[in-house]
Amino acid sequence: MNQAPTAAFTLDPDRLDVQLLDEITVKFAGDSGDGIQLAGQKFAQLASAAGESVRTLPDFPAEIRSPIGTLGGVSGFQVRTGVGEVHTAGDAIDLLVAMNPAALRANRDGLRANAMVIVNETAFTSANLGKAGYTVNPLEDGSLRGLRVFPVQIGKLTRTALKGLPLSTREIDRSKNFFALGLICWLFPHPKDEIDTWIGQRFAASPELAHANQRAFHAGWNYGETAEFFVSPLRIGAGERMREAGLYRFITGNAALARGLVLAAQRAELQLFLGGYPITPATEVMQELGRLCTPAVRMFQAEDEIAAIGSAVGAAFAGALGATSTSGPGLSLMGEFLDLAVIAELPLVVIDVQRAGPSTGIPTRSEQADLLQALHGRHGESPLPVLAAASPKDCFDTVVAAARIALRYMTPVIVLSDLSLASGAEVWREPECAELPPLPVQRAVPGSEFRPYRRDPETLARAWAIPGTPGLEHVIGGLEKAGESGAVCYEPENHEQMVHLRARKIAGIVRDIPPLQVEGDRDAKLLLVGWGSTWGPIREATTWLRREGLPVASVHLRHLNPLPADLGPCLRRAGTVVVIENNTGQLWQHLRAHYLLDLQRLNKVQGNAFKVAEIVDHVHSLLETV
Amino acid sequence: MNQAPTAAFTLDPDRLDVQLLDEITVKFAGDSGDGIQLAGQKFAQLASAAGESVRTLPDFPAEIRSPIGTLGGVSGFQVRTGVGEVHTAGDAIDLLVAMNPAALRANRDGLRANAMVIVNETAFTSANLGKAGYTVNPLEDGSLRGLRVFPVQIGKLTRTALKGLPLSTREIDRSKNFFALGLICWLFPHPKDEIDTWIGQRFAASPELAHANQRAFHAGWNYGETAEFFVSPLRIGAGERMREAGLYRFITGNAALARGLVLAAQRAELQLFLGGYPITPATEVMQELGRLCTPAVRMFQAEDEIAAIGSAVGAAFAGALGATSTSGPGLSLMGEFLDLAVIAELPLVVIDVQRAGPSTGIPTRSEQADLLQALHGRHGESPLPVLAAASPKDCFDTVVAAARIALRYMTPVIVLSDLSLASGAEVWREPECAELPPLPVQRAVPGSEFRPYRRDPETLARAWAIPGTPGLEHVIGGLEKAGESGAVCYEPENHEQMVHLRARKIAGIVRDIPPLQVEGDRDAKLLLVGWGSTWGPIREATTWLRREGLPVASVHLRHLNPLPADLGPCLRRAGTVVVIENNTGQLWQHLRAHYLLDLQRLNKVQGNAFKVAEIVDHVHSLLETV
Amino acid sequence: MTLPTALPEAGSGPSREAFLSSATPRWCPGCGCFAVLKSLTATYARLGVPREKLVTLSGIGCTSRLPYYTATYGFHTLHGRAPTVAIGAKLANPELSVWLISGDGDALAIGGNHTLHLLRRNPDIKMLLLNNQIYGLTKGQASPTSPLGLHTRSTPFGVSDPPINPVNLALAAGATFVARVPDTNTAMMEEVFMAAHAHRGVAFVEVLLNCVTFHDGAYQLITGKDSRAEHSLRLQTGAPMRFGRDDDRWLCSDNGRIVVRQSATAPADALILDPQAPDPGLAQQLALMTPPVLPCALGIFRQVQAPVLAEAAA
Amino acid sequence: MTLPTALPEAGSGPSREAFLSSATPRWCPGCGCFAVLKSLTATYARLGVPREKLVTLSGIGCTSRLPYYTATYGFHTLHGRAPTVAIGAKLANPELSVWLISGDGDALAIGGNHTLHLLRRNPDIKMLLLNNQIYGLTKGQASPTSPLGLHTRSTPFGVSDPPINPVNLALAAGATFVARVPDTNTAMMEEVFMAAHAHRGVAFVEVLLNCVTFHDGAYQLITGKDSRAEHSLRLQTGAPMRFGRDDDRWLCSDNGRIVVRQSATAPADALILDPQAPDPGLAQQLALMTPPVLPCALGIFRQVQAPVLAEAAA
Ligand SMILES: Cc1ncc(C[n+]2csc(CCOP(=O)(O)OP(=O)(O)O)c2C)c(N)n1
Ligand SMILES: Cc1ncc(C[n+]2csc(CCOP(=O)(O)OP(=O)(O)O)c2C)c(N)n1
Ligand code: SF4
Ligand code: SF4
Ligand SMILES: [Mg+2]
Ligand SMILES: [Mg+2]
Repeated sequence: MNQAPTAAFTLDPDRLDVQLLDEITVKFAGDSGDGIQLAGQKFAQLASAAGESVRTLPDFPAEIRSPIGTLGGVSGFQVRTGVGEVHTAGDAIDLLVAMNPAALRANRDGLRANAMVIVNETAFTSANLGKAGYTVNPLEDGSLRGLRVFPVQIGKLTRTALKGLPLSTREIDRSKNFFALGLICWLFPHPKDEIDTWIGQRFAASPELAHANQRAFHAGWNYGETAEFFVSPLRIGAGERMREAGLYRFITGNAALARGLVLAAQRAELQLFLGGYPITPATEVMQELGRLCTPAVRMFQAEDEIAAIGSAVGAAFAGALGATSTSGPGLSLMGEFLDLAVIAELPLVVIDVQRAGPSTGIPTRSEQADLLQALHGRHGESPLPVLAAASPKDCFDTVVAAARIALRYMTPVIVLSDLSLASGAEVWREPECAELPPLPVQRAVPGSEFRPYRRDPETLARAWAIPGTPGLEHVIGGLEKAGESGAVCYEPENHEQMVHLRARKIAGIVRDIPPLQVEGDRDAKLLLVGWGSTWGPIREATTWLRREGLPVASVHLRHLNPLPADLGPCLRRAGTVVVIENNTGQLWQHLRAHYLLDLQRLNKVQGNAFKVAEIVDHVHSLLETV
Repeated sequence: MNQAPTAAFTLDPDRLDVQLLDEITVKFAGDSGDGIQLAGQKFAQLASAAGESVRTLPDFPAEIRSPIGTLGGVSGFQVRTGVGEVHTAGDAIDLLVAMNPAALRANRDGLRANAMVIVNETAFTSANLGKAGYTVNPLEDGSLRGLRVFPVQIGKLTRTALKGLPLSTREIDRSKNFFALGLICWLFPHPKDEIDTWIGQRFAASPELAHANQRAFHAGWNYGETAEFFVSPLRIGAGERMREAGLYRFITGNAALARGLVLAAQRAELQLFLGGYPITPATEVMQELGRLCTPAVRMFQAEDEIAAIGSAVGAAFAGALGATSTSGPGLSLMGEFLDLAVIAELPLVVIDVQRAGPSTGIPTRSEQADLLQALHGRHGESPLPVLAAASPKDCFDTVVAAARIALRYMTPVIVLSDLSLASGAEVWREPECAELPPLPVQRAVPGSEFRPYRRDPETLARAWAIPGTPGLEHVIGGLEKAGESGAVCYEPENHEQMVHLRARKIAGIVRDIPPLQVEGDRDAKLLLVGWGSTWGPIREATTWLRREGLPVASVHLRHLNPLPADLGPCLRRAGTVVVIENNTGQLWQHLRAHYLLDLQRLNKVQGNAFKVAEIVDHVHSLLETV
Repeated sequence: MTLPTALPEAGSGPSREAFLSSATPRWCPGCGCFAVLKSLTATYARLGVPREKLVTLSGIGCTSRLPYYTATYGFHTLHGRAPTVAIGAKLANPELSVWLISGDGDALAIGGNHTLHLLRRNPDIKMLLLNNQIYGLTKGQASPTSPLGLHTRSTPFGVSDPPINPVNLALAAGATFVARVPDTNTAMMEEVFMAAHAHRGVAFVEVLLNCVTFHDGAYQLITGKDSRAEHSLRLQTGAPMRFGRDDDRWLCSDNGRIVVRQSATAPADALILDPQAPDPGLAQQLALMTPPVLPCALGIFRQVQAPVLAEAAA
Repeated sequence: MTLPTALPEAGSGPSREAFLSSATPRWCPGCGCFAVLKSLTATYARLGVPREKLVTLSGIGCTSRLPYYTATYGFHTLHGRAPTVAIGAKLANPELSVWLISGDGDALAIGGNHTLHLLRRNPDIKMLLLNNQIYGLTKGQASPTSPLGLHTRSTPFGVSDPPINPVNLALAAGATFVARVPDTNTAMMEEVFMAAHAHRGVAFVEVLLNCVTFHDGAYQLITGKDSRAEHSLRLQTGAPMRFGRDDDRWLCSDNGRIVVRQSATAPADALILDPQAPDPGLAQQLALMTPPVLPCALGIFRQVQAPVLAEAAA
């Protein structure tokens, strides 16, 4: 494979002043108890506060608890920060902080050639080396050739710095992530005093800890300043750092989904009701809503996923925006209720944060393999809209779009996200509620001719007859009904009409889909097509390939059902179309059935995102053979 | 629409001897308490005993209990019997027995021109006429013009015949179905004495009732003989009535599924374990197995469908052939366990007797709309084989084929049937167990190198390591595993390999699929394609069209995943392909995605089967425009 | 919650008919459902709750058809899942008076878990379990309450799984209001339904329902004219529990077990049910009493105040 | 069933290690699961059942990882669904000795209904519910047994749903063997597991399990060295029930309610538990006892003979 094609980090050993970089990918790695996530997150926040574009991606151990020091127990936090286009967390690591041998080993293959590696030398004991599976110390056997390795006695220096504090050795050792953070913050550099204050606040509950962590942080900073072997501090170049005014914050995909639901409901002047059941990697959506709990936002932890969606259906019946969030195994349990919501025509947003399957699969790895289930995983003719989010912050826009469709068309909508979006984060400006376009809700009005399923002639949606309203009493349910009165109806022709009506209603949503945004030349010979989290790598690959002067464009689909009206022409225009997915070709199959086009595909089912380079390489090889 | 194209029944009023017919469609209809099903079934059995080809189809009221005498309360039993090809229960009724006005009204539109209608005049009271929605008596207002109506005082004559018996009027009135049966049996005629004996046996528990029914039967018979207005008895012509020797019996699709499971397990020398939960129209599969209960056949009524399939998975783990039977709503609950069976690689047969959906839909109507769910209704990449049965007796062969695949490939298999097959019946010779081709099971053998997922190089299936066997102790589960050892494995490349391996294993089943049987000329310009219960009408339509000299052929798919290897060439050979389904085009979509061919489709989603004439008409119109 | 807790008398307010829809009930003639529909709509008429604030919800089954015959808001949901829908509706709109109709298969087979969690969470929802000890709609299979040995379409050799006692289960689940009534006594049904409504929190009422078609006479001993005095016992608060044709049989306690003593006056160890007892232990023992050994207890087993779901979490 | 009912002593037969797989357990250091694994494999070693006839099944959760660490046949199934798989396996092969490992979320949230029906059907399956009152694997959300008010990741304002009492529920479901043991007492665990195995029929054992990571100290009063004498009570058959540092507190009955009396000798109304009582009423009351008001009862609550599923239907 090529080296990653984005502006690679190169350290110029001859320069002693601050070095300007376009971007850099930094990874903190250590044992899961090492405070890696916190250090990584803080570093990302600092970069973002400096106006940089940032994308982060944590990786957690797959197992409950792997023994300390083993490969299985390594936790990591990757941060890519830059001035330009930063839509992935980085193909390869430019700068690794490895707190123990296992952390080094687990990330060895992810390092770019010539990358900087800061290792906590204190942890490179023979016991730890053994646990990580090293027979020889990699710091000594030359196996790290081609890397710039900086061994630092992080553990020892932290102990020295904290000597005399009223803390146990174990407690003192827990501060070493702050030493590492200090060192890295010096390297960039980031504003020391602010970080100091932040540590104080963060550990306000325990002043001793706050103090210890601050000391460790300063020790790390000072080490950077005084140690000889760091050539010079780095700085991300001053690119287009302009941002709209507003409140910016780091947001994960899951938090963005939660915020999106809240704001959509607020804009529609409805209560939001989310029924949920914990499941990795979707749990944070419900947890986030649990924290946001107000009279207008209600989170209900149900006894299982069936009850979760059932309660959301009940809430939708009673006049709230109903929602639920889950992952694949939960979605597999929700088919029957989705069918009910389809036939009863209730507004519901169902979020599936996909993970690697089938079955329990690999719960801590990402995948996009629930698309066909979202499209077809219900008995009977049961069409419903399916949308997918492209990036952590796009989770917000996508779920708002889904809520809009649910309410306008009185239908359940499935929103697909995945683990890489769920835990990945980027900087996002939270909009005011009023900034969202209006989200009108069509309520039924009492009158002598009230019919619960009278339809809007354009959208074919019924008006919502909400319990509590005098004069609209009626019964809904899962039995086939007459199209306007809603009365149970077993007539053969009526059934056929209703099947077609439900299909037409969903197909008609196409009128609300904005035109496709083609990245690159509309007439490019080669078109890359993606959906969901492949957006980042595809987009960066497109930029890269176009910079190379190659005739490549890309489109990304938020709407998977119905498909955008202009997608067919767009696909037909291109000579070659490559559908890029983290599955074996589910969108590819869907598009073939729709357009009868002989599309190509590029698939990866390894529980992690595409590297930009993988896509670039694939296109290179295609253009060679074409 | 055309008149039905099969050999239509015409009564020649000028002939006084027995009239020979090729075939006839008879329907018994009355209130659900009128004993219609019993009379219809007996008539069908008699026809079959006479060596005729018979196909039956009951229709039950959709509601729990509609008020007596109303349209909703009408129950019917349709019998088509003939010497030639009888693969449907008939497009139109040649002879209707209507026990009350509602029964007449409900079947009015189903009558062929010139059909015979025997009505129970006694029931044509103004009260009953009103309940059926008639304002004027149809027997008097000329609205039955074009039919040969025979009003018979069935109710009154039955009372007269049974006068003096120690029975209440209500009990006496319940015998009137036997009067009707007697009349019809005379008309054909069927052997009087045998029927008499059968009644005696059937009501052996209550000699009074037996006696009353016998009397009513004879009264009906005698009425036929003496009443003037029947021109002459009918007889189905002597065609190819030859049958292989053996035990023949009428079998519904559901009973055939149950028998098929039993025999497949017996042939494989395994225990059969079916976990079930009642649901229309699948309940009889589990009930039938409940009756067959032996140490080798175990039916377990679970608390819901999840538990039903869960118990079947457990049984499969423990070394039995696991099975479950349900309908759409139940299948929607089984996705998660199907996924587990896919990844754990356990042999399981899952039967879905489809009904009209979505959601509760119309539980008493038929449909074929669960195909895409069967193919895709699970999270993750979760391929499994899908088969469908074409006729009631084909349910047997299909489920045996499914069991064979499940055991040979260690995989769950979905078998699709539908309501029209489930309750429809035809004559079937039950094979001896030894007549089935062997059904070998590959068992793991203990040894120092035992690995629970070691695979057969051809089928890629693992050998079955059955609990209780010393030396094969191992743990299976839903987490991703290494392909041979079965150890939990989160390696990215391993996961991708396993996803592809599972896909290849299922795709490889194609090697076991027999060549397609093309009905008609292999090079015919127009090819009809169907699956499941559309087989009957498609096949009869093909015959009809070919008799007309039109260039039409048809193929029918038992295997929906993987698709037969020779299907692609077959489709490409035809100029025009029409995919005919009782849904909006699910196989059509599946085939488009697979073959990128611009196929046509003919769909009907009205809860009942295609008429032969509908297909014939459609082809006519196509050939005109072509 | 704005529902009044002072309940109007029968006869005042709107008529029962105002709560009946125009649809004709489609149950078998003689089905116990008719009586339940009657008592429920009569209760609705007395509640003083405006019709639009009433929601009648159900699962799937014969009994679950009931909402179609009321003129309130209604939702005929999925088999076994109505409790989940009810909770969502109630939490989204606490002003609604939510009545959940369920069958024994619906509530205890496929829906057993949702029933359990509904009851333990104590939302202000009223659940009627119409227990005919059979699957009616699917034509006569064994349900989790079918008695041992019963021959049904799915148990040709007789039921072998011991039946669930719904009242005992509801008590174990922590339900704050638990009662049992026979479908033959519309007055008792109405009285208990009214009390259920007045109770703030979840109310669980088992209705002993006769299915004439598939399990006729299931409650003959308990409801039959000749046998009911000997085989049923009306729970009364605050007084020693007695029953029998001559009201001379008393429930007494013997090392934590219930025994019957015959006596003209209450024996010293005669049991008194306190529906507000700190734990439901005694109520659970009473729930388990089964004819012909012990009389079937009818009426209110438990009625305690506890935080209500919506309020608890708000 | 060919399993021996005469149980060998500890020490005879194969070693515990023979029942441990080579996989290293992946629980947090200090997790109660280690002790359960130890007691269970020690039990396996004593049963006299050949290893290939043992099946260790589970759902999904931290606790459900246990089968991977045994050297028996094992199946790590789906969240909440292990009871259904266990029944199928047992019915298909009655010779297997089936041990079902489950967590509180697994067995009582998503799997509540399957647990209920497993228990009422009385198959010869042994179910251990490892109750840490929290969702461990998903990192600390409230479970159906989490105590009121507990702050968890999903209940930032505290748990508001009253917890389920697993033993009471199992008794209400009709389980024929019901017990409760703390993870701190491996001897008691082994003793109860052995008794569970010897029991013909379903056995339900709640293990009070400490989750050091997400709900540490949940059972401190019951298991702590200083507090356990006052806050727990070891159930004993046939003798009046007593507890306390000086063994001078007695459980007595007061109109069907349990009260504690202090006295050197047993008061006249001191309660005696008969695990074979015709109904589980008293056992249910004992199950509900909660510290600090009443001591937590440990040991065997119920042990009655009843027809076993496979045999009943054969
Ligand atoms: C998921 C699902 N499984 C099965 C059914 C079929 N079904 C409908 S009602 C019913 C049981 C009816 O019994 P019960 O709940 O006791 O109600 P009853 O008819 O006796 O009132 C069943 C199994 C269904 N509708 N949905
Ligand atoms: C259908 C489904 N829903 C949710 C999950 C996620 N999940 C895994 S374990 C678990 C709960 C764990 O709690 P518990 O059963 O108490 O086990 P513990 O980890 O505490 O031992 C959940 C919700 C899942 N695996 N499958
Ligand atoms: S089958 Fe039974 S429960 Fe159903 S309507 Fe008829 S009598 Fe009632
Ligand atoms: S999270 Fe709790 S239950 Fe899970 S392994 Fe750790 S201590 Fe044990
Ligand atoms: Mg019932
Ligand atoms: Mg737990």
